[in-house]
Amino acid sequence: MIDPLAWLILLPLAWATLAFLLGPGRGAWLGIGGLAGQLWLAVGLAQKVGAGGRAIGHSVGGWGAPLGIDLAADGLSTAMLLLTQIVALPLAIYARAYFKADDPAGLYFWPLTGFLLAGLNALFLSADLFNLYVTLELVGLAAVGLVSAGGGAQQIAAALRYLFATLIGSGAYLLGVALIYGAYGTVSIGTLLPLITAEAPRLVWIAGGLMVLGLMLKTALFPFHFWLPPAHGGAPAPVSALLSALVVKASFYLILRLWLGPFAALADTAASLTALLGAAAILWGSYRAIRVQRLKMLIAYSTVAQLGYLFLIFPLLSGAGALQAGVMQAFAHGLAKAAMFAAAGVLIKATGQDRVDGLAGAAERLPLTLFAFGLAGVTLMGLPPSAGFLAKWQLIEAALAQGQWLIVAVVLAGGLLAAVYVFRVLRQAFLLAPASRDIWPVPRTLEWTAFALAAMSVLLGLRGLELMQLLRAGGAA
Amino acid sequence: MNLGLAFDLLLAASLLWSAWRALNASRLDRAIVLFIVFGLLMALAWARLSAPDIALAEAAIGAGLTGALLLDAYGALRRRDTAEARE
Amino acid sequence: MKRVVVVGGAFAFTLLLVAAMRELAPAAIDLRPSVAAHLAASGVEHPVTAVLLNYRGYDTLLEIAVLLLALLGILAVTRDQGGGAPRPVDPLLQMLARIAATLMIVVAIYLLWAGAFRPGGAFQAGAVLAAAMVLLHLTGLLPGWRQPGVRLRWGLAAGFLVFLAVAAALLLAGGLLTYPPAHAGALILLIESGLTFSLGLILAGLFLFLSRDEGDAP
Amino acid sequence: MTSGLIFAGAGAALFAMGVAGVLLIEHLLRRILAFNLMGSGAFLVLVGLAQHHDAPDPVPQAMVLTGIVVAVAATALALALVRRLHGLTGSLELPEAEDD
Amino acid sequence: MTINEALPLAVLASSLLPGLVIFILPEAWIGTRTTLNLFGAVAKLALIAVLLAGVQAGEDYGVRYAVLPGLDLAFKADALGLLFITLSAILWLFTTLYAIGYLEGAPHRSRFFGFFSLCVTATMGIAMAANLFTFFVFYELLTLATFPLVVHRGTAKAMRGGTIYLAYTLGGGALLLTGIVWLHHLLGHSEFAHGGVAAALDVQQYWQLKIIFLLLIAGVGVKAALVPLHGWLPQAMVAPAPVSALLHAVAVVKAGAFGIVRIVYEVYGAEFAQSLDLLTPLVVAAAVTIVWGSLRALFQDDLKKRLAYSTVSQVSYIALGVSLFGPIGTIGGLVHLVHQGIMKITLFFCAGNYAETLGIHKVSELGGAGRRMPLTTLAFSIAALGMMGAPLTAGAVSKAWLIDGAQAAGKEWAIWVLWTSSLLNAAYFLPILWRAWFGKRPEAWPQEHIPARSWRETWWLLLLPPLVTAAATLAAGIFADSPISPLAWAKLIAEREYSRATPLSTSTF
Repeated sequence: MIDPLAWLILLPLAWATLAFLLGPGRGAWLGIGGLAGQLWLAVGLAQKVGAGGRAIGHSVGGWGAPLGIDLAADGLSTAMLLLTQIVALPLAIYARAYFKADDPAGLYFWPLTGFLLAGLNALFLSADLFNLYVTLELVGLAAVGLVSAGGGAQQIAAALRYLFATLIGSGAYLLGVALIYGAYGTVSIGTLLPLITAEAPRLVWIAGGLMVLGLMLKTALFPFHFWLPPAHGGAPAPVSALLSALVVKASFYLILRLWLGPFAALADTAASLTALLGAAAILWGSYRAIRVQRLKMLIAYSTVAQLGYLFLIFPLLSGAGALQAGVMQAFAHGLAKAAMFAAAGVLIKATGQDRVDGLAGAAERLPLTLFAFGLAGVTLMGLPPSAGFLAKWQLIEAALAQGQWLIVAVVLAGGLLAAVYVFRVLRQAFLLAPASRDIWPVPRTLEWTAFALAAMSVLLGLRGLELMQLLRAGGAA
Repeated sequence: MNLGLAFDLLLAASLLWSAWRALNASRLDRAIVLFIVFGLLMALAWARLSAPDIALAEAAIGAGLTGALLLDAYGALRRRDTAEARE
Repeated sequence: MKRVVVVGGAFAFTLLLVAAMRELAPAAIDLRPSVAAHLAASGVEHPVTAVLLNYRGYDTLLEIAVLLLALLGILAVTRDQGGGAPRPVDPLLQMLARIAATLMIVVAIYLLWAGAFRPGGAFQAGAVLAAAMVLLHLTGLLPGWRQPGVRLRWGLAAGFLVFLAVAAALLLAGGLLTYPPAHAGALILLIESGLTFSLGLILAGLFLFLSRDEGDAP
Repeated sequence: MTSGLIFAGAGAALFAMGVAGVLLIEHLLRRILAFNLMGSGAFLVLVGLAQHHDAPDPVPQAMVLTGIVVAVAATALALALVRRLHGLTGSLELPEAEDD
Repeated sequence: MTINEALPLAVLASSLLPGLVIFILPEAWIGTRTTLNLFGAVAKLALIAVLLAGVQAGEDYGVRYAVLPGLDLAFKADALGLLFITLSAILWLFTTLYAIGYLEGAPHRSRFFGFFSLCVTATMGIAMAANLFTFFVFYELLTLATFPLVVHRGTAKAMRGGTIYLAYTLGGGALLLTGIVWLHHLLGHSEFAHGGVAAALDVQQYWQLKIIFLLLIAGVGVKAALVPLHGWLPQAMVAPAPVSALLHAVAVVKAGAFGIVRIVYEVYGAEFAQSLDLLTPLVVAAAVTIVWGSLRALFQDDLKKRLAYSTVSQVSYIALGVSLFGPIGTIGGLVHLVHQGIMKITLFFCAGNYAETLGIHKVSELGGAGRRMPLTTLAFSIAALGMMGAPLTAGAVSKAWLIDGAQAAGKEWAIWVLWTSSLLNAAYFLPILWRAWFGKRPEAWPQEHIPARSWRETWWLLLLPPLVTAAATLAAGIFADSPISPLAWAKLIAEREYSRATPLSTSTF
């Protein structure tokens, strides 16, 4: 019988390597096929976890923690795995049509993406702090490689900024792990759970602080967001989509995992500060998104803002519904942002430029893409029917339940600000087109994949039940 | 306190010193050489920590390969700059 | 200003950390007994190698992936400028280099073999192999690499593929990287040999592919 | 006081030094040096702290071996980017990020 | 799934599916698009006829399914909902006909009719929502679906209008959402039920209920254009005439008014709301809106702007009626929901005709238009007189019941408000009629697009709808006591709402 956990890691590693062997620019079908397989595995896993109602484990090497490394899939990690494969498959189809054969940016796209996905899946499944460090590096370096591939000076500079940010982040995380090992002699999350208490020695608190800070840096939480907009705004559209939709979520997931798991005893102290940063991220990110001129920059800053919502849940985690709100927001933003970058890629290919106010004519010729952008926008604004709306609803309800009025206010304000920058783009669709405007033809595949992603982000808003039930499965691994 | 600890303290101090100099050396090539020295001292430290495997790896990879990469990069950049200067 | 803050912060952090370290009690969990206990079943006699390739072999698998990844990144970033043309080098030097390289390969093989029961192993061996290749390159005996051809690509990936294949096979047999004690030694040796070979190429590649990106002034 | 603790302390200092370096130094090659110091610091803490009460522990040693390889991979990628940037702009410092 | 569950969904689908298909239709396939539109509209009417019969017979139509644990998307077709549905569905048919004629040869028609159908779908959803969650979902959907219609022309002016529209409605939406989630949190659900559900809470939470009521009413008040939240309505006048008709009679404004009704009767319950003395402020707000709207209308020269302010005033009749507290006021308010729709849509059709046929946009340009376009002007006159509450028109019925309601509720001042409003209505409508019929005809019209052919003063698709709705205005007035009149239906609703309250005193009308 096939064990989905391990195969979700081995499969992408395998097709990534094979794609590399095939040579530069090759391996698209390999990747798409592999991703289809991964999606099948993830769905199977979700059914298994959802039905069983408890986490599924796999001890690598058969030793079991603390000597060996354990993999564990509870509701949370399964949900993230599901999101990853669901977003990645359409993007792979998109990328195949996006990169022309000789495009220097696409030469190593497939192997790099394969390793990126392997890293993500491994990260979501790992229950071992040091192994998590390795997966973090896998994800980080793959992401940097994708951003820099075949780019000009600005893109390379962005990649370097990104690289140093993520290296400092994982460095801090690694030091934290070292301290934890020094204090307890193990790095297995499962083994640490009972050991770490509120009376833990000072060193453990420092370790926790280091790890969470490092991960915040990797998640580009305000004020650590400086590296994100140039990197996500400068990369090729499929890469921007992967990064904004999935990569930043990985480090967020890890924070959440630590917060709910080993560091639960220490967490409360930092909760409100974290939420404060989240609020600041929402306001600042939205403000910048309203101001910037370039379309992809707008979307990148919207990511900064949307990530803020994820951090609003931390003060609420003690109560009901907060985790659900966070995961729903992760799904909503993942799907919608992937769709948005994909749509932006189409618009840029078609108009040959990247300015928001240069799109007026494009809308006429690419209604489907504009529609996709609009649907994604609906999700980001948190308007019904959409996953974003459900996330907003759950977040507001959780905040009300604990009398956190500030959070309610921030969520509502964030929604309105999002409306401002989303309609900045959408209004172009209705403006009269300039007389002369040459639109280059775009492969239909690009338009339809973008639309499919956007449609998913909306449809999830009509049926969030299964996802929420999945989250009930198992405690933190 | 015994001799071993004294040596350890000395080694740790020289580690910090070489690291500090590597960051602040006025000339880049010096900085890189100091960094290689730092790598070798690290290897020594690993040996003192009775971790011979790491000592080997540090000497070969940490000091050796990284040093080589840095020097090669330094050389390439300088060649390029001088080439530009000549034009 | 920034300088003062950062440096001050660094000092404060160090002091805080050292102070916290001093008050640390012995760890609750000690893995050494269990490491030793399962050493027999691990297929190697050297504990570090046992941890590296058996107990925590999964880490190593991902680590090789990281290494390959870095290589891919380099290939994706650098332009093939056809640089690294061998510079004229004194023939005597070249002869010495040849001898040294041969010796290094022998050392590499020894390290690989030694890794099973004493310090050493694939990484150190691979590093030595790489050093040999770099040496040959610097003495003009090995040109800087261009776009990797099929054979080179297979060479670079072989070690990882072997590792991956073993992992997959074991997974089908039971669990991920769960070696049957009887064959653990053989399998690990197989993996290590593959790794040594490919690590050599990869580590050398980090160097040789970088040096292809010459010239190209703004 | 044990050698483990001494080197762990040194590691802490190295880490702090490295972070400060990455934050303060504009020159990219030196920044890469600083990043490597950071890594080495963390490794020293990992091994040193683990055995600051008694005999060596193979587990953290294996981890450090892994870490060293990861570090060299990152360094190589960083160097590739720096060399490319220098090739394009002729500069060894990051240009101001165009925020728009 | 039983037939009673399927029917409400079918009502939604009958406009949703054609809409989605229309989106992807090529611009040139006019025939297909028209067929789809009309087929959808007629099918919807047929379905609604079934529902009407069933509900009168006491059938229950409803369906629900879970979106999140403890959060259902729920529909029910009850008497109150059907009142709104029927109105919208009928007017949708005529508005579609009108729009087909109006947009003859204009660009982006697929987009237009696509969003047009979405609007109606959203309206149906609002009418059939069985809880506040569902209500909100479609309420916001309506906002999103109307924006493209408002800015359809794509001019800078249209964009400004659209932006203002969004600013108001999205802001209102945020308030509404807060209120709904809060209430959902207190109650554990947000279902609608006769006599209200809020009373279930205990006394310590009443202060919260008051704030929530404010939030909810403010939220729906934006679309209902309650002063001071009415600012968007006159700005939205940049939209094409069919869209204005949609905004004012079929969908948006009505959705707001309908929301007020649902919240007062089925969330709080009239008695409970009264006991929290929440109704009095609402009455006052409505009264202020009525007078203010009429006053502003006086000074508008732009015809559509004048009609817009008249809407601001007229829609608050509904709010006034429901908040008067008492069956008679209720009937007055509900029946006005229908009557105002019929009359106002007629006025906008006619305004559109003047603009399309002769290029007349201002009251001052109307001189002699009546002799050039007698039929249009006749329809306009009937509707205008109805607005003033002249006998034999629908307006008279609403007004009579509202006045009785005020009497019964012992709020004599409200009667004065109504009379003042009527006078003001006369003051801004009569001059229009006078100018149109007896004013001096200019030697040339601003822009004569469509020449008169024999009795057809303009294209028949533009002419038919206003004539029908004008006729309806008269019919609803003359046959008010027939069992199938809106009045009869409103009585049915009031009976069910006030089943526990005083028996109905037959009107003095």
